[in-house]
Amino acid sequence: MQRIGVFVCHCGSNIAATVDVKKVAEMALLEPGVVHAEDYQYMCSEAGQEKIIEAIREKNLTGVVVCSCSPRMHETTFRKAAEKAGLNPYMVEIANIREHCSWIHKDMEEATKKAVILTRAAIAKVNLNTPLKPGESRVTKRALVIGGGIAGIQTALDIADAGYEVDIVEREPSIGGRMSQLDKTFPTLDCSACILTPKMVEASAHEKINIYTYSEVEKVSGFVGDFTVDIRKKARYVDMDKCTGCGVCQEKCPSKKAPSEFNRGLNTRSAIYTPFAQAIPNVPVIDTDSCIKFKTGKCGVCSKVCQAGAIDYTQKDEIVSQKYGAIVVATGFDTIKLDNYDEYAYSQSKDVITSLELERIMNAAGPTKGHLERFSDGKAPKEMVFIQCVGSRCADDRGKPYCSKICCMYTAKHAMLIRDKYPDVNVTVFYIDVRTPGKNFDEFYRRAVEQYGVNYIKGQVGKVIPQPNGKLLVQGSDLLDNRQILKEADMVVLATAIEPNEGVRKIATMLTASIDTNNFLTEAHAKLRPVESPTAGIFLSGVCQGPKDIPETVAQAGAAAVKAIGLLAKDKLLTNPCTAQSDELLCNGCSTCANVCPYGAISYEDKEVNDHGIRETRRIAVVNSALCQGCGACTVTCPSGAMDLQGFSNRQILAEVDAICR
Amino acid sequence: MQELIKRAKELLEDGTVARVLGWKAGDLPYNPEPAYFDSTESLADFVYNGFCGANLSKYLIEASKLEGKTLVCLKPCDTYSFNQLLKEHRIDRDKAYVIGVGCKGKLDIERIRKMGIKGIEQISGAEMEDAADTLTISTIYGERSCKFADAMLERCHVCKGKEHQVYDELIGESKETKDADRFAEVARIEAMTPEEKFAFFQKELSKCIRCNACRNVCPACSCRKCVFDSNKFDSAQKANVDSFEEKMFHIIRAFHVAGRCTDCGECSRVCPQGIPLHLFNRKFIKDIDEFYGEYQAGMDVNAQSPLTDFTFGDVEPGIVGERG
Amino acid sequence: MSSEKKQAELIREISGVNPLKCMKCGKCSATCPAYNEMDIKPHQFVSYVANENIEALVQSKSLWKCLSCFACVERCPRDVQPGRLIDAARQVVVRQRGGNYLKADEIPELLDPELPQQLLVSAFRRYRR
Amino acid sequence: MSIEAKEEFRPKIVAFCCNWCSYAGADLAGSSRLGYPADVKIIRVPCSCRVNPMFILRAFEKGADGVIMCGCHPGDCHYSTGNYYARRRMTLLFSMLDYIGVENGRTRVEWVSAAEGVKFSTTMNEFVEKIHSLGKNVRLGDLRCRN
Repeated sequence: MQRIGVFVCHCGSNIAATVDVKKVAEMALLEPGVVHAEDYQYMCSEAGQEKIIEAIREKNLTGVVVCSCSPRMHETTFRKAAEKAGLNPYMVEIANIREHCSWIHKDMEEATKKAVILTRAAIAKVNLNTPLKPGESRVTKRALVIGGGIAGIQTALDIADAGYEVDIVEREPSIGGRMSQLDKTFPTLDCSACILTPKMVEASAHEKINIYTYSEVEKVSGFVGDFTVDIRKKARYVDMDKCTGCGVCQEKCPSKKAPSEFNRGLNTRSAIYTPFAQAIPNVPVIDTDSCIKFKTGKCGVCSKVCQAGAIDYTQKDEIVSQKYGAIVVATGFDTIKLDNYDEYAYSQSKDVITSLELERIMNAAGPTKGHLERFSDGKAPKEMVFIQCVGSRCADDRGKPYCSKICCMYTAKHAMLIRDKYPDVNVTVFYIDVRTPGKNFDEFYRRAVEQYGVNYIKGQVGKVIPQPNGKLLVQGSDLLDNRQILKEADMVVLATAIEPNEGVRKIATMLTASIDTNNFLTEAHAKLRPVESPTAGIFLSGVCQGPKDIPETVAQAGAAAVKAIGLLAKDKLLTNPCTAQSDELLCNGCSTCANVCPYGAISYEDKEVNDHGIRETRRIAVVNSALCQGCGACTVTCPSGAMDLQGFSNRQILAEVDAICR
Repeated sequence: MQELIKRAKELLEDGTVARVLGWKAGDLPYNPEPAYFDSTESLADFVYNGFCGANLSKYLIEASKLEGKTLVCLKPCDTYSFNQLLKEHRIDRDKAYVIGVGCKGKLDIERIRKMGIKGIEQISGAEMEDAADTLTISTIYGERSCKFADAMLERCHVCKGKEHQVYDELIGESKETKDADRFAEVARIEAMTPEEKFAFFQKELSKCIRCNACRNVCPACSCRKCVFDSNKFDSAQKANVDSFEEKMFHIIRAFHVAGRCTDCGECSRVCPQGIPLHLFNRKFIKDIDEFYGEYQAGMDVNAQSPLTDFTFGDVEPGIVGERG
Repeated sequence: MSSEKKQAELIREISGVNPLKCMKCGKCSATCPAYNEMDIKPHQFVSYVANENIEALVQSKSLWKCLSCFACVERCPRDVQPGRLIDAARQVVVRQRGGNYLKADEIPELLDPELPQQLLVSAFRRYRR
Repeated sequence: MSIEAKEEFRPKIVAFCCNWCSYAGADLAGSSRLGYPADVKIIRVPCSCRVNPMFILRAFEKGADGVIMCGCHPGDCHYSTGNYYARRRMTLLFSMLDYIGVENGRTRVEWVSAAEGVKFSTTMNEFVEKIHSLGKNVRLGDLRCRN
């Protein structure tokens, strides 16, 4: 049986003017377990708290009810006071007799009656309270960044600058990501490589940053502060330590027919390759699918020409296991496949290209050395047509329902650059809406129209028809002029929708991070916690969370870094003790609870239990209290009632219900 | 039945299975009961006929803990329960050898009795081999007969289909016996006035003697310890008078199995008081279908159960009042 | 309810189309082979129904110029399906005039060797139930 | 007043409020002095998804005349998804209660944000009024009749 003290606050006249506080204290004494009751002017004052402390000590109280203002106001105050007196702070409950009673009722008798009932409910609850202790877990002072694009690089740099070790895992042979494929960036038109490359170098040179390229996350276990991650370092067949990056192997490699991933398949590369000249690390990899040595066993040219002796055909994949306190996902995006959009003739004509392909064409290091030309016949185009929203804003399953956000701006950029470099080329943009919310964005778009004479037509293109003369007939409509347009073009550029990179769902599953139907990772709160995953210790950086341009990506990368740093700066994590707990004797192991847990806090173990003498191994739900936030979704979904929430247990809430309805 | 026994013998002999879970004859011609057979000799008692309504999937929870595989005979509708139990990790697929047995509808002795047929000594036409649509019943008062379909269990009139959802092999033909609308009775009650509804359920629930047969037979009620037996909700069985669960037992039970109930109809079949308990479960199923899209528990092991799932645009609880 | 409102509702009901889903991209008009013959263009059809401006719609020439080729239905990114709206508007007119669907067994009699195949195909698309 | 005069019906109403939105909304109603009848008593839960249908049935069984559950607006849940599960559970529970003939006005779900003190107060006023019009809860207290 508890020994409960009840403390009724007058709150000056805030409570005492409408509630007979003496009566409340008097009635409280009649409740089971109550051994002490008093009232006081201001319970939250020093003197008031002292009264509570004194009573706890003198009367050996095991539980306290304070009848006062909202627990949202002073619960912490009174819990701290109780702690001072040596009582577990979670043995204190508040009866809210101000906001929920004295302030909203006028009749003294009525308000007093209600206050008595609210107090009774709090007493009933405290009778079932148990001392709770926040758990502690340690924090490994190291962060993992998954993805080595601009988002991952920026996040890693910011975390490393704060003094913490960071590992970047990048799937491709080099870091750099999508941004390294871009030619110029809007709205300033500075060269992408010029601003990205220094950052890549900085990251690789940073003493706190360790980069795993050509590597993938294989397995994740653990939880916030204490993750263990297995990283698969794919065999490069080139020794990272020996290679000098001279490039002779790539030059001499006789197999040069593999489509270049970096140039979006517009040209080819050798079987041993670095994706691009400024690659970091500047160490090639061998693509075994196109390498003659791997396919036939004969060749070995690269090995012969390598003066450093870095080629090693026997290399194997390697698994590195590492501990991390925080993980940042920065897996980025790709453009969607256009298989569902036959009407734009992408697969029928080489002169219909995506915007990302155009970036490579415009780039001096690209397949055409920066010359704008048709891939069908190498001729310079005279009429260029850009089609917006290809696969974006699409309600059916052919495309994506969202706006890809960056296309309006990069199309204005492309149009402007083409008009600038080739003033004789006519550029027409078919758009549905032009969306330019960003600093200097609309000005940029207007410049394309007003200074560069880009022809914007409101209306989506219905069809692109390759003509026998090699031209492309674009059938569109001008909604403002109300006329249908048939336009002959030399090249058509599709502003293709972007989607999260392939494989992100697998990563999200490993991390138990939630992910939406479009494969974007879900944030913990759409407005207030936009760079955190609901899963503690997982942070989001860049397009993996939603479409973004470079400045936004960098801003979010910094924000994610700060959140990660905030976590890494702690030595220990104190966990909320009001977490769910599974009773192993009642648990069926049915997995229903894990399905509703937003934090991935529930796992299942085969555990030997002793159920009244019967020893057997059972599948049991186990709650990781470092991850559980205490929402209670699992407790209701559990059919056997094995799950219960500490601090808000079934019996406690039922006791409150009973006390109110009595 | 002979083919089934032959195959069971083979599997027992070659060691594929350690035991057979099926039915053996009861003390009356119409009450075969679930039984284990662990030797080829014991299979002499094996029966499978129109009265073998019992859904054996729940027994596999215990059988999964035993050494070796258990051969289990499952009718098409039982396989939904099997899948649901698999989904909930209550049974081990590797410990079961599922023979999908043919089913042409199962019989309800109460229906036969209601036709005024008493003193039953022998029933023919209930064997699964013949496609007889008439039952011939010899009673102490002479020979009587009735249509097979008229003697079928309610659930067979709303049969989910003759396809087994999971099996290792199939033996015997199945027949779809659906000739009624599954939700007709629920819709009829929904259309009543609140007073009529209340009167209907009060009358039905008043018959309840809390024998727990419904709970014990239900494959979804597979908790190690039921909340009504645990002290977690202050709801352990106290006196059977005026306790909370007494009144709410069936509502809470239906809620606990909502989204998991395959509508196998065992609760109604075993209720000694004849309470149409399936009407609770079916109401939830109807609502789930209407509100969240059609869902059949036990059909797809990987499907998300409607109560552990949501969409942003789900209906608000207020719809209950608006729907009128 | 005004008669226009009623008719708009009828068109929505017959077609199963929600015109509010339209994002006014104009792909339907861009793709329409009969565009030049029409006085009210396919994308306008959607806004006419959305604005319940039905009288003008049923008077329009476009109603009978639409080939029911369903290119607009096929390509509409928002699943608005303007072709179904036009079809529904046509049905509203036909119903008002007391007309009815063709029966399959009436068709052989109506066949003419000169009849373009396309017409038959679109008749089936239009009138299949 | 004579002794036989009928005592005024004072309903017992239990309100489950989630800690983050609705409980704060009730606090705001208080600090804005927006009154509602004293018949409403609030129980604080961490999230609407903590409300077990058994709690609601228990309240009715113990003599409550109405039970209302308030949570964050869909999309605003502190725990991201809790109220979506709660919404499905309550929809099905209320539908079941309606099915067995219990007046559905006795149960209600309302989404009240921390800023909606006014909504909290009007909701409670409306709800109490509704319960007054329905009168004492007899049916849920005694579903099983023992003739």
